[in-house]
Amino acid sequence: MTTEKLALIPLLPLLAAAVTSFMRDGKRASIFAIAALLVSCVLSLIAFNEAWGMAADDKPKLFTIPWLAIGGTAINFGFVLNPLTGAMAAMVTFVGSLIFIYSAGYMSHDKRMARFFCYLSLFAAGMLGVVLANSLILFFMCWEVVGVASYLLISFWNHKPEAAAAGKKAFIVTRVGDMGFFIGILLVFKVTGTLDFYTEAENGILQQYDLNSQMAFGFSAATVISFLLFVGAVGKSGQIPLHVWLPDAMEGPTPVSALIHAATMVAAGVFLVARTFPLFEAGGMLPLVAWVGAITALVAAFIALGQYDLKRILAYSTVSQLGLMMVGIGAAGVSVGMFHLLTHAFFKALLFLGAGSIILGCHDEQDIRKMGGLAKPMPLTTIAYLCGTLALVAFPFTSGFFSKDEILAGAWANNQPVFWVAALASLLTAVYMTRQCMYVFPGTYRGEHAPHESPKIMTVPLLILSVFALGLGALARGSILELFPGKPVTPHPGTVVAVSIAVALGGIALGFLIYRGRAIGQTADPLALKPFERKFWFDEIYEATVGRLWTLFTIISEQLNALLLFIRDLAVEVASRIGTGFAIGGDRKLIDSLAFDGMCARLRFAGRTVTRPQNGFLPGYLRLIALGAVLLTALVLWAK
Amino acid sequence: MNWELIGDILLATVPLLVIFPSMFALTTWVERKALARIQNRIGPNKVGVPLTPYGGNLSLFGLGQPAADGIKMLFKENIVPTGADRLFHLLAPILSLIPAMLVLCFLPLEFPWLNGEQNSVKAFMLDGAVIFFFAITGLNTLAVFMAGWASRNKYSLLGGMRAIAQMVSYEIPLVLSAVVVVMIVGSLNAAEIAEAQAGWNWYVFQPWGLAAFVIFFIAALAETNRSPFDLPEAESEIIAGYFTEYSGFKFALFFLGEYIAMFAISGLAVTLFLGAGGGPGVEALPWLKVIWFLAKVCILIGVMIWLRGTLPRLRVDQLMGFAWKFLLPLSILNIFIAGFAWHAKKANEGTAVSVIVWVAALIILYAAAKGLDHVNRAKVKPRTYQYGE
Amino acid sequence: MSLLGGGIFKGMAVTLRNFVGSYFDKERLTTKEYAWRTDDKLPERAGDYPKEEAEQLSDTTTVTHYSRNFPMLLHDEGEPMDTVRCVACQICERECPPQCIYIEKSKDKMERGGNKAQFYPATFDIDVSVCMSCQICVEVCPFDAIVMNSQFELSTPDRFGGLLLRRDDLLKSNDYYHKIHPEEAAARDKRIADEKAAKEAKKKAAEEAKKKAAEAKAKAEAEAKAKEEAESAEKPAEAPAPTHTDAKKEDNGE
Amino acid sequence: MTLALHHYLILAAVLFCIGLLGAFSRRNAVVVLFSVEIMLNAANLNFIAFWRFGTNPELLHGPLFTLFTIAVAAAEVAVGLALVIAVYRHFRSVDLESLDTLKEE
Amino acid sequence: MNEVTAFWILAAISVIGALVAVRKRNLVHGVFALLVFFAGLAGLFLLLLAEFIAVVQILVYAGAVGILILFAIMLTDRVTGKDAFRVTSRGSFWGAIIALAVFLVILLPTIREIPLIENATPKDMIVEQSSVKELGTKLIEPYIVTIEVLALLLTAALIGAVTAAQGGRASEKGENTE
Repeated sequence: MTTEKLALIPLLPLLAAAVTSFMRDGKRASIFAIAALLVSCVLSLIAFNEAWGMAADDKPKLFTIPWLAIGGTAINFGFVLNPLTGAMAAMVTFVGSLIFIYSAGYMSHDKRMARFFCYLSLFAAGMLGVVLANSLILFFMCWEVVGVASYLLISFWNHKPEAAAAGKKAFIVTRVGDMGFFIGILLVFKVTGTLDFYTEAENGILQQYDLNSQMAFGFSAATVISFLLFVGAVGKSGQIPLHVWLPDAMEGPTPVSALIHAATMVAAGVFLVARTFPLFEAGGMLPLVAWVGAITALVAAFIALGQYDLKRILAYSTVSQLGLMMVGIGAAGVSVGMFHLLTHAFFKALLFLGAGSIILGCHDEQDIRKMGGLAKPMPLTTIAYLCGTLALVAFPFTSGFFSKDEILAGAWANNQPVFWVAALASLLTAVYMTRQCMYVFPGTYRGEHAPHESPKIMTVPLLILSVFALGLGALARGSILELFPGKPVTPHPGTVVAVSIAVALGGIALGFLIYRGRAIGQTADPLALKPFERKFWFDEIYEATVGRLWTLFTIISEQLNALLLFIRDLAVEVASRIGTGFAIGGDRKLIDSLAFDGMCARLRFAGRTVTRPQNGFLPGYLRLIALGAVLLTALVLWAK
Repeated sequence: MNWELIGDILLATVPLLVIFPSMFALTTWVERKALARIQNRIGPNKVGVPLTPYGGNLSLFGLGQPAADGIKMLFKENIVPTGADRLFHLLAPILSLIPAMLVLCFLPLEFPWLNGEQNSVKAFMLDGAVIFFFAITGLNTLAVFMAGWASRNKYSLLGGMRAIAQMVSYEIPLVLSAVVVVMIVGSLNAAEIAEAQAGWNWYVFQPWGLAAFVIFFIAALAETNRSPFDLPEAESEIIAGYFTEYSGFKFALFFLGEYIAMFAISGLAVTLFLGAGGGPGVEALPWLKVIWFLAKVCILIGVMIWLRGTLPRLRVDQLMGFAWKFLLPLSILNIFIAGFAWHAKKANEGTAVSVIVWVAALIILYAAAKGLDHVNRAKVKPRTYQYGE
Repeated sequence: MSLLGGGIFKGMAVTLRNFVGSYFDKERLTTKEYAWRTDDKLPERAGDYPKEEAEQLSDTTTVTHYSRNFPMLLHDEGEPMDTVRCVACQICERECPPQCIYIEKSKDKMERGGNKAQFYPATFDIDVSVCMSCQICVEVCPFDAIVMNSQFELSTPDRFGGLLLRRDDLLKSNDYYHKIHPEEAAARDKRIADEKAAKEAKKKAAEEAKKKAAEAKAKAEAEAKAKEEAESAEKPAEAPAPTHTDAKKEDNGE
Repeated sequence: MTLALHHYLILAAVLFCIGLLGAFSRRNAVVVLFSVEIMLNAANLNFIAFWRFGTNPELLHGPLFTLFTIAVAAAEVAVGLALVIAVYRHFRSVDLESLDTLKEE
Repeated sequence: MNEVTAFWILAAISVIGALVAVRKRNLVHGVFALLVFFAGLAGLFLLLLAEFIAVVQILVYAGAVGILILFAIMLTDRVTGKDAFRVTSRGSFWGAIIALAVFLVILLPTIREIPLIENATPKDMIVEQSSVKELGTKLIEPYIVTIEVLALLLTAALIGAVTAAQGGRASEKGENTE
């Protein structure tokens, strides 16, 4: 494996993106893009094969291309090949190729098909760059390419205002995380003087373990850096509290959802954590990772219970699973988290593509209340979908079972509370997946037009994926756990095994019991509780907090105002009861005009003042930017 | 204080300030005379040298005319229109004169009274003389805009904007045709360019040099707002363009600036294409170089006057089309051909191949020009009349 | 396949021929120096005019061909101000395109030539630095009071006052007019005389018309009848007009 | 007194902040644009000064970088002014205070 | 008349030019002040022996950018500015304060380093070949890709500027390309 060949893996899709951007004929563009990705798939399989031969502790193979030199430090573009990147690249290209083929069928009626494949290829290029990059700066650049491509893809149907808004949301929310990431990168450069993960001279970021000895902002450098990197990962991987963009991203075409949610983009965040694991280890941030993951897993699973949109359920399921991956990395080490990532990529891609097939079969209907009885007209899709579901709920001996089992075992060994949270999330996973299947497959069709099976070009990838979804876990378990850093817990305690089987089977049973014989679609759903359906009001909360930080002040002022009014009423009441004639003069003068009303007015004024900067006045924004620059520079000078 | 250096600078610059303005004075007379003769008129023939204060006068074919004009201009009232920008109205003619005067320093005039080391105006012999020349001539555009805008007159402003559009457009073929010579010589230094053409190796004798010279000359005509490109001061359309509100001494300054710019750009053409000071007898008598140089400049000026007497004024769209659709592609092609021809000639020095290359380059250039001309004309449909017949 | 730029060379050849030719062939020259001189001899010295030439020049009547034309005010025989034709009606002042005429009416009226008493111009100024010799004032004048002069020596040392011609500068006799524009003046006089004659004839006719008024009244009824007939005759004449415009419309539409 | 590097650096800082002042405090978009030009030029001065006082001027990094900056700045001005003209065509104004469609209603 | 005097004069010219450009109500005056600033800066470049950059500065900024801005001004608003309008935007006081803050932040490291850099003297450049030639060689040898990219950028900018400035007609055409 030479540098050129390794570089070809991301460059081929990039080339395809460049070429297809000039094309108009969708079919030709799709053939071109698929061919490019297939070639890079073959290449990455070769690379994977090569990397598989390496032991976990072997020095990774480095391929460095010098980029620029600033003063004495050189900044390189480089690629790295070790089992982690090899496996990821193989997975991304493989799943990616299947999704490409599938979307050639799915998008065949769209006028802008060529453009779609251009974006897809761009996305794949960025993702492969992320996977293979050996330097944080290249990693970040590709990370941003992925962000741009996902923005373009999510809002691909930009004539729909929701799609456009969803794209914007995804872009902006991940930007919050990226900001942290970027500051982290700068800090890394400042502390270590290099941005390479590994170098030949063994002084790469991941090869230096003395980061704790350096201080930044009063904490150890490793802590701060890993926290900042984790912020980036949270944004990209849709962890709480930055998960809100992910379900909205379902507005994009279904293959996009599959590509973004299953295989690649969201995995990038997890991959980042896995990649920079030594930093997290050194910085002692792993419990935080585990806890964030666990809470995400639980909350997302609850929300998934209350959703009716087919793809949204899967989206929240993804968020939940990503949380589990974080738990895996945080509590049990890289190998476990990555194992779940890989298996999840296959079965979640399968589920999304299956969902796409269902949606296409039901004439663009996404509401599960309007489906039902699809088992008969769409047999292949149903089988594939059920395979994916089984893997997701961790039915014994499917791939999901093995990986989830590892996670739970790791959590049991290191962090008992997290274990229980994760187990509960797994239980809920089984429940909501059963609920979804009960809605969709048995019974009679509740929609308007008769459903139909999807074309071969779509079902064949589904079937290939279902084989992997069922079998990959058993197949790859040993070697993955062997080769990735971080040793899993062996043997598994009996409790863990029991719990993990119990949550899977129990969840399915629970779901089955609740929904069996119920007139689905007509009566209210017992599990779709208000908080679940409204997604715990996350969007609304953000609307009131992050989205309108300044409005928040107004709201708070008004609440305080109301409170004070209430207190005043109370006081007036009390005072009037105590002694009327005596109290009135003091009340009016002192309490009304001075204390309460005056205070309220001041609070309102304050609210209005803080909303002022957001007024569409361009020089004002410029000034704020400059102010930010000043503060940042001051920070840098201070940190020096 | 380095008095010696200052002395050298004065020795080099003062002649410039003497020669060129006096050439300007003479040129105004020559131009009026020549134009008159071309139009079968007599031209100025009255003003001469007054022999007595009360009359009696030596007419000398009207040679006293420039002096009389100058005196008249000097004593005319300085009129600034109401509402004009007084400061800019004053600055514009000065700003138009300064760059024109400044670029004279970059011409490789080798005055005999400067010793060999400080040949020509060595103080200004910068490495980038040619590009300095273009940079500073470009400032003239600003003066024109200043004049047009400061006059607060719509005709002035229109003239000014026309002038800017024209100057900016024609600057490109001008520079691109000069690039050919710079590329062949491998230097931007005017003295080195002159050196490279010693003997009779004038670049105008090369096919690409001829093409570049013609393009350069045409662009120079436009750059100095000479007929047939004198749209900015087209009397029949916009009175006198940006000159409209100028009279007296300010007008004289403008006039002077314009003519000095003509000399300067002719000087550059002579430097780049016509062998600078080269000519018969310069080996024996080096001081002949200055004479030859000025003589060539005068010939170019003469051709300019001749063209002014011959050609009618272009339309605005023709003007722009000519620059962008004809001169620009041709000058770019010329760069390539020069490169090829030069390499081919270098590889086969003195053989028949070089002759063939010479002929081939000439034919290609001519065919290209012809083709461009044809293409440009193809779009012009014969005029049809709606109510005519 | 003509030579590229051949037209330019052709033109340059023409101008070159003119340039050289004008030195050898006097016939080519369009400019005639000292054109009033009959001997066609160029002066030996340029500059101020010889004395006899100056006299010649001051007699503007001889050099009409090379002189400039600006308006002047005519008066008939007698004292200029008593016989001025202008009645200060200010039509020329209004019509003048560059507005170079300035007139002030007199307060009183004056009788001249046996006609009804009229105003006369108290001030009549023409700024010849502004005048463009368009002759519109001459065209519009109903009294034949303003006509074009011809002058040769107009230069003056006074920029503002010198070129502002006052009323007294402008007043010229009809004889002078005859001298400089003999044919035009003769025609004008003839026309005035004819108009006068026609006016008198009209006066007579009007008196006769008064006499006939009574007869006309009697005939009124018959005339009304005739009018009716005329209207009925006009109607069919109007009818084809619309079809004509329709046809035109169709043409345009196509 | 001899000229040292910091003379140029402080001059460049002053010029940069004058540009900043213009960008912050003027209403006309064109003026803001040429304020940006002033800032770019101040940065160029820094490049040249560092080159001149630097350790190896024979590498010509400073002039080269400045050359590139100038070219990019020229492109930026062209596009910026084209945008200003487009904005003017749309809003009939280049007054930054009246261009507030970014504001959420 | 030594180098220091020249520096102060040129510095004064550039600072005053820039200030006038930024503060003047009349836009055309502002642009000409801007050109004075450019010229002053070109002088400073000459002082630093970067003569080619000085030429390019004049050629590009004074020659091209100035004209371009003038054209933009003539095509947009009233040139001399409406007298009834404020020149400065809302809250320009805070803008000035922030600009000052930026100035201080930039100045701080410079002043801190003065003892270090005070003794840094420019090397005497004895360049056998002309520096312009050197620059040209450098541009071709290691920076050819940069030059190409720059050429591409300029072309793109040209097309972009034409499209943006052309407005209506171009966008109508553009809709058909999808």
